[in-house]
This record gives sequence, structure tokens and C-alpha cells, in this order.
Amino acid sequence: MMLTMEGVHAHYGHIHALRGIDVEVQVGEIVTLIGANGAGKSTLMMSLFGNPRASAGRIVFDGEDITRVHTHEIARRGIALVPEGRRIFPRMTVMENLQMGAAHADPANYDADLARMFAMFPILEQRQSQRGGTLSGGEQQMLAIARALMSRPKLLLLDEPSLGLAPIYIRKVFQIVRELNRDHGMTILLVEQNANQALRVAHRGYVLQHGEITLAGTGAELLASPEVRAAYLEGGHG
Amino acid sequence: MSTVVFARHAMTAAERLRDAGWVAFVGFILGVPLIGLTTVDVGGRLAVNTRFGLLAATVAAVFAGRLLLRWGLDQARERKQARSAAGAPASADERAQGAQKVVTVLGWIALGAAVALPIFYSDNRYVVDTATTVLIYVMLGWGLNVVVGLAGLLDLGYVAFYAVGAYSYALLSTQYGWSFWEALPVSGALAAGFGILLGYPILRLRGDYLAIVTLGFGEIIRVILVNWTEFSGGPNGISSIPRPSFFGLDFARSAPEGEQTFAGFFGLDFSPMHRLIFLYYLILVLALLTHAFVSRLRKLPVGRAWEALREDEIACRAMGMNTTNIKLSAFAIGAMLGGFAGVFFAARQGFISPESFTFAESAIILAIVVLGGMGSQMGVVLAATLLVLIPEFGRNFAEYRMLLFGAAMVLIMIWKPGGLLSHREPTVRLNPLGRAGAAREAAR
Amino acid sequence: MAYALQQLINGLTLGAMYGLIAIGYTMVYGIIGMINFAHGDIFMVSAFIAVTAFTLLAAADVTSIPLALSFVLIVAIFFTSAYGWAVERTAYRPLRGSTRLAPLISAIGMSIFLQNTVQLTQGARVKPIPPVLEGGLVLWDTPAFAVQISWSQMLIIVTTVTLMVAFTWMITQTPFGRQQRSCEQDRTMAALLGVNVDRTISLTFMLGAALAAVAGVMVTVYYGVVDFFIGFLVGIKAFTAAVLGGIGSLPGAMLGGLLIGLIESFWAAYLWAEYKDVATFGILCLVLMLRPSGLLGRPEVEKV
Amino acid sequence: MNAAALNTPATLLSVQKLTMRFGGLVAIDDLSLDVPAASITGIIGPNGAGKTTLFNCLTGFYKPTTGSLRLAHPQHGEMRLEALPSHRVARDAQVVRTFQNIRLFPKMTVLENLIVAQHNVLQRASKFSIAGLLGLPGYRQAEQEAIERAATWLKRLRLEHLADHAAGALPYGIQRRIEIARALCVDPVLLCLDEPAAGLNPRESAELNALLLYLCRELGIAILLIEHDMSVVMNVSDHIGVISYGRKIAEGTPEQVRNDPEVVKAYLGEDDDEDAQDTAVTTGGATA
Amino acid sequence: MKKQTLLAAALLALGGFSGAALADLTVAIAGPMTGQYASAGDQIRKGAEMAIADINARGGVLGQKLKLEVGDDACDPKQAVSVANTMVNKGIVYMHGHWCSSSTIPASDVYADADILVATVSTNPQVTERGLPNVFRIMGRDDQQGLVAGGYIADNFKDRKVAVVDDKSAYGKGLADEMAKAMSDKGLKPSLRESITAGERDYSSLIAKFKQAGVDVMAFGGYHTEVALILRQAQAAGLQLTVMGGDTMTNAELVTAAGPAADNVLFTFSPDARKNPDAAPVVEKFRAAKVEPEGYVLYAYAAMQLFEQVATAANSTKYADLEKAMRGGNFKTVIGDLAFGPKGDLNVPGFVVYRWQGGQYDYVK
Repeated sequence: MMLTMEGVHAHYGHIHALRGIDVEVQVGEIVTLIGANGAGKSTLMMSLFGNPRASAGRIVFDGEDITRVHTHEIARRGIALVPEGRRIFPRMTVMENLQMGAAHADPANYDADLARMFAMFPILEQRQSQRGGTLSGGEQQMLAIARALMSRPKLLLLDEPSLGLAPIYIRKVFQIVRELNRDHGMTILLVEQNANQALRVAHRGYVLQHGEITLAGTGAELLASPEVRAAYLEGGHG
Repeated sequence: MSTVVFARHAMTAAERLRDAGWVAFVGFILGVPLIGLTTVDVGGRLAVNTRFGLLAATVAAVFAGRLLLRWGLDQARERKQARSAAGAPASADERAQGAQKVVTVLGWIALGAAVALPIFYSDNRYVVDTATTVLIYVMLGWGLNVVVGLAGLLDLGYVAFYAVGAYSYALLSTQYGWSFWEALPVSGALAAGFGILLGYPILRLRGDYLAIVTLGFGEIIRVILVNWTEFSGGPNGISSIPRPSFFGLDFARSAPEGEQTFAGFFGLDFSPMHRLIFLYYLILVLALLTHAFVSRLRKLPVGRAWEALREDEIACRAMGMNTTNIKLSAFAIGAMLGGFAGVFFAARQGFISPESFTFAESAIILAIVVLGGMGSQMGVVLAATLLVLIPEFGRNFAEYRMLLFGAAMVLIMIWKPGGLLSHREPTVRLNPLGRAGAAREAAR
Repeated sequence: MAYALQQLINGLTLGAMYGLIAIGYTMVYGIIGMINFAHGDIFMVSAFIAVTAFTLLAAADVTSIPLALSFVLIVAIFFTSAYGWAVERTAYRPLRGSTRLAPLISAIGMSIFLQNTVQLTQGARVKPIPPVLEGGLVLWDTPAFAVQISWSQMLIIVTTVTLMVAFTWMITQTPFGRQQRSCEQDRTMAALLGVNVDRTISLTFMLGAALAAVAGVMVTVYYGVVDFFIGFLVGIKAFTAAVLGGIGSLPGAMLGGLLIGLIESFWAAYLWAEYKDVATFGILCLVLMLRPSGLLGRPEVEKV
Repeated sequence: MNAAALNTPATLLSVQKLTMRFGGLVAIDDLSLDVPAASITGIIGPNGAGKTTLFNCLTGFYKPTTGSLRLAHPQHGEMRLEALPSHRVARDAQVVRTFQNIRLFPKMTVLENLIVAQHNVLQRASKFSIAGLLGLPGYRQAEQEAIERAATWLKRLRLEHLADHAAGALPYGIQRRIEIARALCVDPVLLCLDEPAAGLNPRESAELNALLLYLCRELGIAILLIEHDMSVVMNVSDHIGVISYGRKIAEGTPEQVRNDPEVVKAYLGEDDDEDAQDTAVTTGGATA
Repeated sequence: MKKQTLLAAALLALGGFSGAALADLTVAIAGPMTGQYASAGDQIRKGAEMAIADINARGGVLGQKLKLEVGDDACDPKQAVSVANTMVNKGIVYMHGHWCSSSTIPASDVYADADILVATVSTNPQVTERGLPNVFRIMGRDDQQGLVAGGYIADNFKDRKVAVVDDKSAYGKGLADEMAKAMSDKGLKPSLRESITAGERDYSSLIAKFKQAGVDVMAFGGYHTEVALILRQAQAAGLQLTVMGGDTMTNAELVTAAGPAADNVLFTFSPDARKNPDAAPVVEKFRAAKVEPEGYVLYAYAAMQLFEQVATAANSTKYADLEKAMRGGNFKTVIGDLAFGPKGDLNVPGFVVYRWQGGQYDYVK
């Protein structure tokens, strides 16, 4: 078991954002979390890092309880996040952004990892001395994924990686997700608004509503579920 | 699905001791160079004196203080947790309603107290005078609140407008014999003019760049007042500024030929308190007018535009708002109110000099706005009262006075980072308060 | 000509001093995005520590100047960094994540507090030390006027330039510098990448305080007289220097400091000394009107 | 507005030879584009192609390096947008925009956001605040009208119950809707929407489609739309322009654009093995 | 609800200040006990405390013990008014203060309103020129001081170049202007007229200007701290500068700070109280208590003596009687005999020129 959340509650200011979340991620799985705006998807991701900290419940990662561990310490234990909105350091170069990703990895792997990233994302090699803020949205998304991978995480979290991207980049993102999992055995937890594609790449999925898990199942099951279809896959008739 | 509620676990005795020990150790390190050692003058040379006894006492006090503080904080947290466990947390609407009610009640109490104060203290100069000072700062705070709290423009040189008002009145009255009431609007307009003058060159600046330029502007005004002796009296300032009269009646022991004094007209025995109380009510009226003016403005397009500007300047432009005019109007109105306060200050002191208009003064006024809760009118009253009274209370502690003042500023800020009253009341509501909850339920 | 040269040297020294303090200002500003109004007072504390240390050395009959200077520097840096750390821990850390103005006010409170602490514990009197570095070089001896540069002036200029280069290198090239910049640009993301944000900020404050400590020692050596009020004016000037150069930029702080030093020096030399502050702030306004983010500041592209 | 809709000229906005350089970087390169009146024009293109820059030029936030932006305003005649500062573009030319990363006034309530958008009308009615300060009936009536106007839009967008909530605390999708409502309160002739569907789920996107069609067909507001969500762009646009690296690479009806090989290569992407038919579903498939 | 209690507490506490203790006779001093000029405030307090102790040891005034109140105005005019009002509330009958002219001026209005006798050491002419009946000055005025200092320069440094410098404070600028005027009247035009900012550290620019202009005498209006810095830096730049200053130069810190360069400082001050044979026992007493009776220490002592004698002469502590006695009498204090003219200024303000020499100051021969 890579990650277990047991009855996790969390508050965001005065909002009770998570109300008893139970989620499991097995080693080598892609798990997708879908839900409407404001359902608490991003809060759930961030609560894994203790930001906001769970007010109740337990989070176990790789056999260790991380509920009370510092954010930076959790990151060092092997969870990496590609956050919503990408959060590239805008005034650092592409190279420096990648170095930040590798800040707590074994320096011995650095050169090999960098080469791997450049192979996976050739655009980053071309842009390596450009400032992060000057990249286009798609390029930033590639950089954000590469940055996360530089730390050789055991678990990769992706928060809305397709948001605001051109279709061509959306394809690329899902392709990478699939490759990472299939070719490198990476365990991935994916949060998506784009439920259709997200569920298609996932082994399993959860539906989050008002801070609670309302449905769980394999990707195919959820895709077929009438509730999911009605709420997340088909537009109303307008 | 088990719900284990975490209470942040209470510290064990050993942990408490270790924590306090660590803090005491830091206190020791910090104390060595300043408390443990001191230099004294022995016949034209310095020698080092040691005060290890004092240092030890300080470290012990820090240790005990930390233990006590931790314990107190833990208690407070426990009580808070118990309370929130007992009752469901109030909804945002209910909280807003509650806060609004408190502020309203508080406002009326403050007003009542303010009106009644001179009646209860009619023979106490100090109380009336201190209350007058509080009101001057309240007025200044309300003025700066327009610039900083509403429009979100950080102004570290607000004292410049205060100075412009004060000097305008001082010069108009001593040089040209203008009365208080004649000079008041002119001085306010002059201050507003300076506000626009300052506003123009810095329209493009943001945040801290704006702050430093306003700070510089304040300093420029002060340096000019100090050096341009022919105009401002230089460092000597201007003395013998006439006091405002009560509809032409002076507050003097005896009137010049053909005029009457206040006491004489009303057949009272002369008392210097009459003038003091009159000045007090004068500033009270000015302050109330300011309050009415600013609260009204806040609900007008211009006031909403200020707040929108604070929230997002680019969105303002995209909505077709002329941000230049909005900024300038904020500077002008803030400056005008500062100018009014300055006029009153000059009239009350009877003497002004550049020393009253230093950066420290700007910092205090800004602190009033921020401590009060940006944009909150009642917050300004509360903060002004605190910041004037703390140093006055401090007089009992002689040389520790300013030390306590500094510490209090830090502590209040940490205690209430959003200011004492941080609740923002909307300028307009679609659904009046009581019904909001119902409306929300209906929407679910 | 000789006169102008002398004024240039004076201006450069003064400017280097402002620059040295401004570097600390700008570094702390960089990481937490707030004006640390207490920085000038940290500098003042370090000057007092330096006075005590020098007096101790004099009592111990230490005559070697390099030895004395390095001892005083180490002592001052140690204790002043502790003050920097404590100030951050008590007055700023609790306010992280609140409005931008809250730490500004607590900084002002802290500044008042430190000033009065020193006044109470060390007394209100000025504290002098005997001249440490005497003499200098006569660069150009004209009949009317001898252009001189003293050893302490040289020390100040050299120290400032060295520190500026060293710290610029540290920030742009080292992992710590990267971590620091990452905290400045996106604190949450930095933490998500495993950066200990609290520790990085604390360290930056300590480094800023260490810079202030060096400045404090330099001031003590150069002017020989210290009192509890010196932090305020110098703090404002250094802050102005940091903004003029573009806040957040170390070379900018240096440049701003030098500019202000030179403006003050030459304005006082050829025009009206009493209006030199007007000149300084006037030029600041002018520069900011033309370049709203300072001379070397990164131009703030309006992100729409 | 209806009167305006009757005698609108064919082309509302004409972009001609627009170029925008930042230092050495060419963000928009000799771009020409026509926006017909009372229609929805979509702008698509890869990230960083210059779409938002086009909006910024159009709404006065950037001064174009060269080129012209002519607006055939139904009341005021031809206006040159490139010569107007941003606030006048909104106020006088009535070209109003929303932002890619939502820019509401977060601490103000939803209703206040919508009333601020009517600032110019109200400010005129308040006669430099004097009428407002005195509470004269003229101003009071203007304010009442502003509130009603805001309430109408809130009702139309089903946001009424949130009117008194601070805008910044509301969920993302709702904030998007508020931003559109706020823009509508400025009374636009041309409404420029920058990725209005970003972060919306399919159901919300569908609602957005309905709203856009209503605005355009019923109220005659011309809409310029930047969007990556093909289910929105392809469904509502009358006309689509495709931009890549600052240049227009294609233009035409949704059908034409979708099948343009260059667009597929630069933007839509080649269908690959695994999700060939799926992509059809998510992009254009929902047309039926 | 918490907020209301807070406010109530504040109001109550305000009221708490009102209770005046009338058991003893309360006199007060006021000055900068904190802030930039705190060292002057310290001198005043030490002098006054000693005087009160001595007077009470003698049995007090008119059979009543004296009680001392200390007010801190930090040289801020606004705080000075606040201090004045506190003092009025505390029912003081006599005030020695304030120290800064800019504090004394607004505060004395309050004392005038409340019928409280004031004896101050503020030297700005405006202090007494405003015609307040209750204000007396036990020190000379800037204009008198400037006359003596400027005259001395004109007489003794006729063929040297003189710069007149002030620190932009009310005191400093007033004094410097008077010195410049007195010099000019005697035919010596200042070569330079400069202002500095008190609190700054770097005067190298000013010194280079002196060197350029060939100035080696500086007539200075301001405080000793700046003089010490200027002297140190002048010496480092190889300029032997002679300084003429005012009464603030009596502060021994000048010597500590400037080192041997202080020997170039001349200044004007009232005849040295410490040389007054009558004062010898008091001086001894101060030194025994490890307080050097420099600067304002003896003035504060004298101010209290003055009150003792005035009240005894008037045989009353009523304001009108005190004022009358003050105007009529001639009082023997540690700073010499005091008698007041119609404006409240000293009849014989006798300023003398001193020079620092080896850590002591003495009359210039």
C-alpha cells in the first residue's frame, strides 16, 4: 500500500473542506479523483502535505504515519506534487526550477535524471536558460512535471494537469501519465476536471462531492456509472 | 469509518521545561551583550561593567514567563476547543451579523461616553486633554483609512498633510488674522491640493515603492518647514497661534475693549477648563462629521471604487474606471481630512514646530489604521484610543514607557493580525441580513 | 578639482556604508516581501556590541589591529545574528500569511522596542571608542588642498564590495540561494519541494543581521561614536537606497547606496547642505517615475 | 440594445496588421481578423500563441507596436481602440473583457462587484459625490436602478442567493460566472472572454454555451472568445480564428477549422492510438 | 462584549489619573527622559532628586515635605502638552522644565492656564517673549548667549575664516543665527553658513568644504554629540578645527567622544556653578553620590532651591503670592544669585566663555 487516508477531516479557514475522506492508493496504480468545483479535490491533495493539516483522521504513506509531519519533510519522503496552476518559480530559469526539484534527491542521480527529463521533454532543453515565467502554459506544465520527477518520487500527485491547456498538450499530458505508469511503474494520484480522459487512464477512481467520497470503483466502472456520466461527463442540453 | 478527533496534545511537564529552557537560553544569548555587559564612562574613557546578577535574574524571569505563557496559551486553546465542540460553529452570516451588532453597540457606547466625558471630568484637564488627543488621532486615522484602508495605497508620509493643515492655519491666523472658521476650509483645500500634488507623480508606483516615495514626501515637507525660516519660522516654529473662539467669544480671563469673553457672556466664573472643554467638543464634532462623511462616501460610487482599486486595479480598468482619478480622489480626501486635523492641532497647541510632524507620527497613524483593521471606522477609534492611552499609562513606568509601547504594538499585531475589528460590512445588500440564512437554505 | 575628488571619496565611503546596510534590507525584503523597519535598529545593536567588544579588548591590552578587528567582527556577528533570529521569530513569523501591512506595523513596534531596550540597558549617553585605525593615504597633495583617503574609509569600501559580491554569488549560484529565491517566489511550492521554509527565512534574517553587524562594526571603527539613536536615520537612508536600486537586487542596493552617498556629498559640497535630504528624496521620486521598480529592479511587467 | 441590434454593420471590429513586440519577442505578428457584429467569434491556438496578448491590445492594456483596431460602434461610429487607454476602451467603446485568471474584487460581495462595474453611470449620477452625499433623489434612483440591473443578471446566472457573499470565498466555477455577470453590467457592445470554461466541468460548460448563445442571439452582444475547451468553442462559435506563434494560421467555420491539417498539427494534435475515438467525444462529439 | 469591557476599563483608568495627592507639596520636573536627548533629562532628574532630598532633610518648605513628579516629554511638543496636563492634575505648584524650547513653549501655555509657576532652562527667546506671567528663565537666552559667543569670535579670530553651522533644532539654529549676527555686527563676516542634520554620522563632506574654504573656526549651534563627531572626523582629515558652541557643550560626553580633540572646544555658559564657593558642599555631595554635577544637574538643583526660597519669602504656596515673590526677590542658589526682569528673564544672565582642557572646562583666560 502506497498511501492510505483514513477518515481525514480538514478545514480551510472556516470551511469544513474534507469530511472524513478514505482513499487508498496501491503501489503501481493510477488513481483518479474527480469532482465538481469546490468539492475539495485540491484541498485533499494539499492535506496530504499537511497544508491544511488534517484536523482528524490518519494519513499513512509508505508504511509511515505522516499526519503530523512537516510539509517539507513529507516532500522529502517521496511525494511530489504537480500543483494546480503549475506554480513554476517565475523568476528562476528552467534549469534552476529543475534543480529545485532535485534539491533533496541524491546528487549522484542528478545528471542522469536531467538527461532523462530532457529526453522526455525536449522543449525544456531548448529553453533551459529561459526564465520560468516566460514559458507558455503548456511548456510550464511540462516543466512542472519534470520538476516533480527530478526528486524521484514514490508517489506523484497531479492536480488538474490539463487545466487551461490546448488539446495538443492535454494529449501529451495524459500520454506522459500513462507512460510514467506503464514504463516506469510510477504510482500516480490524479485529480481532474476532465473526467473522461482521467478515468480512462486510471486503474481506479473516486468521486468527491462536498468534501466526501461518494463513489469509488475502477476507472471503467465509474465511466459507465450513470451518476458519473450525468454529473461529470455529459453536458446538459442547452 | 472512525473519526478520531485530534486535540493538539497537551505538553508534558518535561516538554514544557525543555521549551522554557530553550527560550531562557535564547534570552541568555541575547542578554549577554546588552544586559550582562555594559560600558561606563570612567574619566573620559570607557570601561566594561558586568551585571551578571541582573542577567541571571532576567534569564530566570524569561524562563518563568515562558512557562506561564505556554500554560496560559494551552488553557486558552483548550477552552476554545471545548467551546467549539459544545456548539456548532456559527455560519458566516451569523458571525457577520454578530460582529456588526457588536460594532454598532460599541459605536453608540463610545459616542455616549465621548459626549458625557467632559461632564464627568469637568475639572480634570488631563482627562479632557488626553481625550482630545485621542480624537485628533481618530480623525487622522479616519483620513488615512481612506488612503490605506479603502484605496489600499500605502502612505508613509501622511503627516505631511497634517503639517500642511497646521501650518496653513498658523500662518493664515498669525499673518493675516484669519479666524479658525475661515481658515478651516481653506487649509483643508490646501492639504487636498498637496494630496493631488503628491498623487500625480506616483500614480504608477505600487506597494513599497509607493511607500518610500510618500515617506520621502513627508520628509521633504518637514525639511522645507525646518529650513525655510522666513516662511515657516524654521525650527522655532510658530507660536501664539490664536485659539478658536465660541461664536466670537474668547476664552480669556478678560476681553479687550468692546468685546466679551465666553465666561462674561454666559455669566460664568472664568475657568481655563471652558476652553479645553470647548476644544474637546469642537474636535468631537469635527470627528463625527468626518465619520459621517467617510461612511457616506464609502457607500457612494467613489468609495466603492476605492475598495475595488484596493482589490484589483487591473479589473478596475477593465470595468472602465479611471484609476487615475480614483487614486487622486483618495489622496485628496485623505489629505483634506489630515489637513482639518492639522488645523485643529495648531489651534489647540497654540504652537507648532516641525518636530510635531516627523516620520514617527506617520508611523503611529498608520499603526492606528492597521491595528484597527483596515477600512474599519470603529477599529480606528479603538486603535487610536489604545495607542494614545498605552504611552499615557506607561507614564507610571517612567523610563519603561516607550519600551512597553513598542512591545504592545508587536503583541497586538500578533494577537490580531487582521486588526482589532477586521469585519467588513458590505456597502449594499440584496437580501437584508436576517433573511440571508433562509435564502441560502432555499438555494440548497 | 582636488576638492571634488575628496568629496567623491567621502561620498563613496558614505555610500558604501548605506549600501552595506541596504544589502541586508534588500535580502530580508526579498524573502518575506516586507520592509523590515527594525533592520536599522539591529545595526544599532551591533554597534553597541562592537563598542563593548572593543572596550574589552582595550582592557585586555590587545594591540594588534587585525586581531582586534576580527575578534570584534566575530563577536558582533554572533550576537547580532541571534538578535536577527529572535526578531524574526517573535515579531514576523507569527504574522506569516496575514496581510502585508501587519508585519510592517510589528516591525515598527519592534524598532521602538529595540531602541528603548538599548537605551535602558546601555544608557542614553553616547559611547565612544578610541580611534582604532588611524591615518591614511594622501592621494594628491595640491597646495590648497590635500586629497586623503583614510584606512578606515578603504576598509569600508573594500568590505562592502567584497560582501556584495559574495552575497550575490551566494544567492545566484548556491543551493541555499536557490532555496531562498524559491521561498521568495512561492513559499508553498518551495515547501512542497522539500524546502524548509521557516529555516530558510530564519537563516536569511540571520544573514541580514550579520550584514548589519559588519556595518555596525565599520561604523564604530570609522566614526568612533555610537548612541542608541543611530539606527533610525541610517535605516531610512538604507531603505531608500534599497528602493532606489530596485528592491530585491543586491547590486541594486549597493548602487542605490553609492548614489545616495554621492548625492548627499556633492549636494552638500556645492549646493545647500540643509536641503540635501530633499535632493535625495527628490531624485528618488524622479528615478521611480521613470523606472517604477528602481534602477536594477526587475521591471514589473503588468501581468494581465 | 435591441435598437442597436437592428442596424448593426456587418463588421463590428476589424483588426488590421496588428503587431506587438516585447523587446525582441514578437508576440503578435501582422495579424488581421474581423469580428462580425452580433456573432460569436472563437479564437483558438496553442498556449503562448498570443491570444491573451491580442485581448490586451484590444482592451488597451498594451499599446500595439503597429497595426489598427477599428471598432464600428453602433452609437459612436468608428473608434480606434489602439489609441484609447484601457478604462476608455471599456467606458466609451464598450469593449469589456474577463480574465484568464479570474480578477474579481475578492473582499467585496458579489452584488458590490456588479455595482462597481456600473461605476461610470453612478458616478455621473452622484455629481462628483455631492448628490450622493446629500442623498438627492436623482442619485438614489440611479443607485436603485443599478441594484436592479445587477439583480437581473444575478438571477439570469442563478447567482441571486450568493449576492451578499464575499466574491473571493466562492468556488472557482461560480467566480467565473460572476466575472461574466460583472462584465455584462458594463453594458458591452463587444464582450471578450478569456478562457471562460477553464476549470468548468462538462455540465457547467454546457450552461456556459447556453448563456453565450443567449447573449449573442437575444441581446445582440458580439462575443470574442478565447477557449481551449472544444466542446464550447466548436459548439457556439459562428466563426473561428486560429493563432499560432502570433500569426493567424486558419480561419473559418468550426467545421472548416476542425479539418484544417495545419490546425490539427499545431493545436488539436494528431489522433494517436489509444484515445482516437475518445477525443472525438470530448472535443467535437457532443455537438449532437 | 470583550471590546466593551476594554473600553470601560480604559475610561475608568483615565479617571484613575485624576486623583491628585495633596498631602505633600508637589513640585515637578519635565524633560526628555527617553528619546534622543535622554541624557539631558537624566541630568535634570539627578539634580532635582538631590535637591528635594536636601530640602526635605531641612524640614521641607513651609513645614510641608516636597514630593517630586517627573514628566517625560521626549522633546515632543505634543507629549509636552500631555505632560503639562498630567502635572496640572497632580496639583503641582511649581515646574522646572521643560528642557527643549519647543516643548516649553506649548507646555507653558497650559501652566499659565492653571496658575503654575515655571522655571525653565530653555534658551529660545520665544519662551519669555510671549508675555506669560508665570514663566521664568534661570538661564540666559540664545540671543544673549550668541552675543557673547559671536563677540568672542569676532574679537579673537579676526583674521581667520569662520563657518557658522547649526543642527536645524530650534535651539541650535537660534544660537547659530545670533552668533552670526553678533560676528557680523563686529565686522567679521562668516565665510560659510551651513546646516547639518542631527543624528547623522558622516560629516566628511562638511569638513572637506571647510578645508576648501580655508575655514578653521566653527561657530556651532547644536548639541555636543555632533561636535564630537565633527572634531573626530576633522582630525582624521588633518584639519585643526576650533569650535565655539553654547551651553550644551558642558556635557562631559563631549570629551569622552571626541577625545583630545575636545581641547579645541570653546563654549559659553553661565559662570561655573561648580566654582561658586557656596556650591562647593553641594558639588561634593553629588560627587560623593557618583554624579558629576555637570550641565543641567546644578540647574535643576538650583531650580528647587529657588522654589524653596520663593515660597519661604512669599510665606505661601499660592500662585499669585509666589509670582509676586519671584519678581521681587533676589535668590541665592548654587548657580549664583538669581533675580528676574519684567519678562521673566534673568537680570544678569552673565555668559562666560569656557574652554575644555584635559577633560575639564574652565574660563578662558
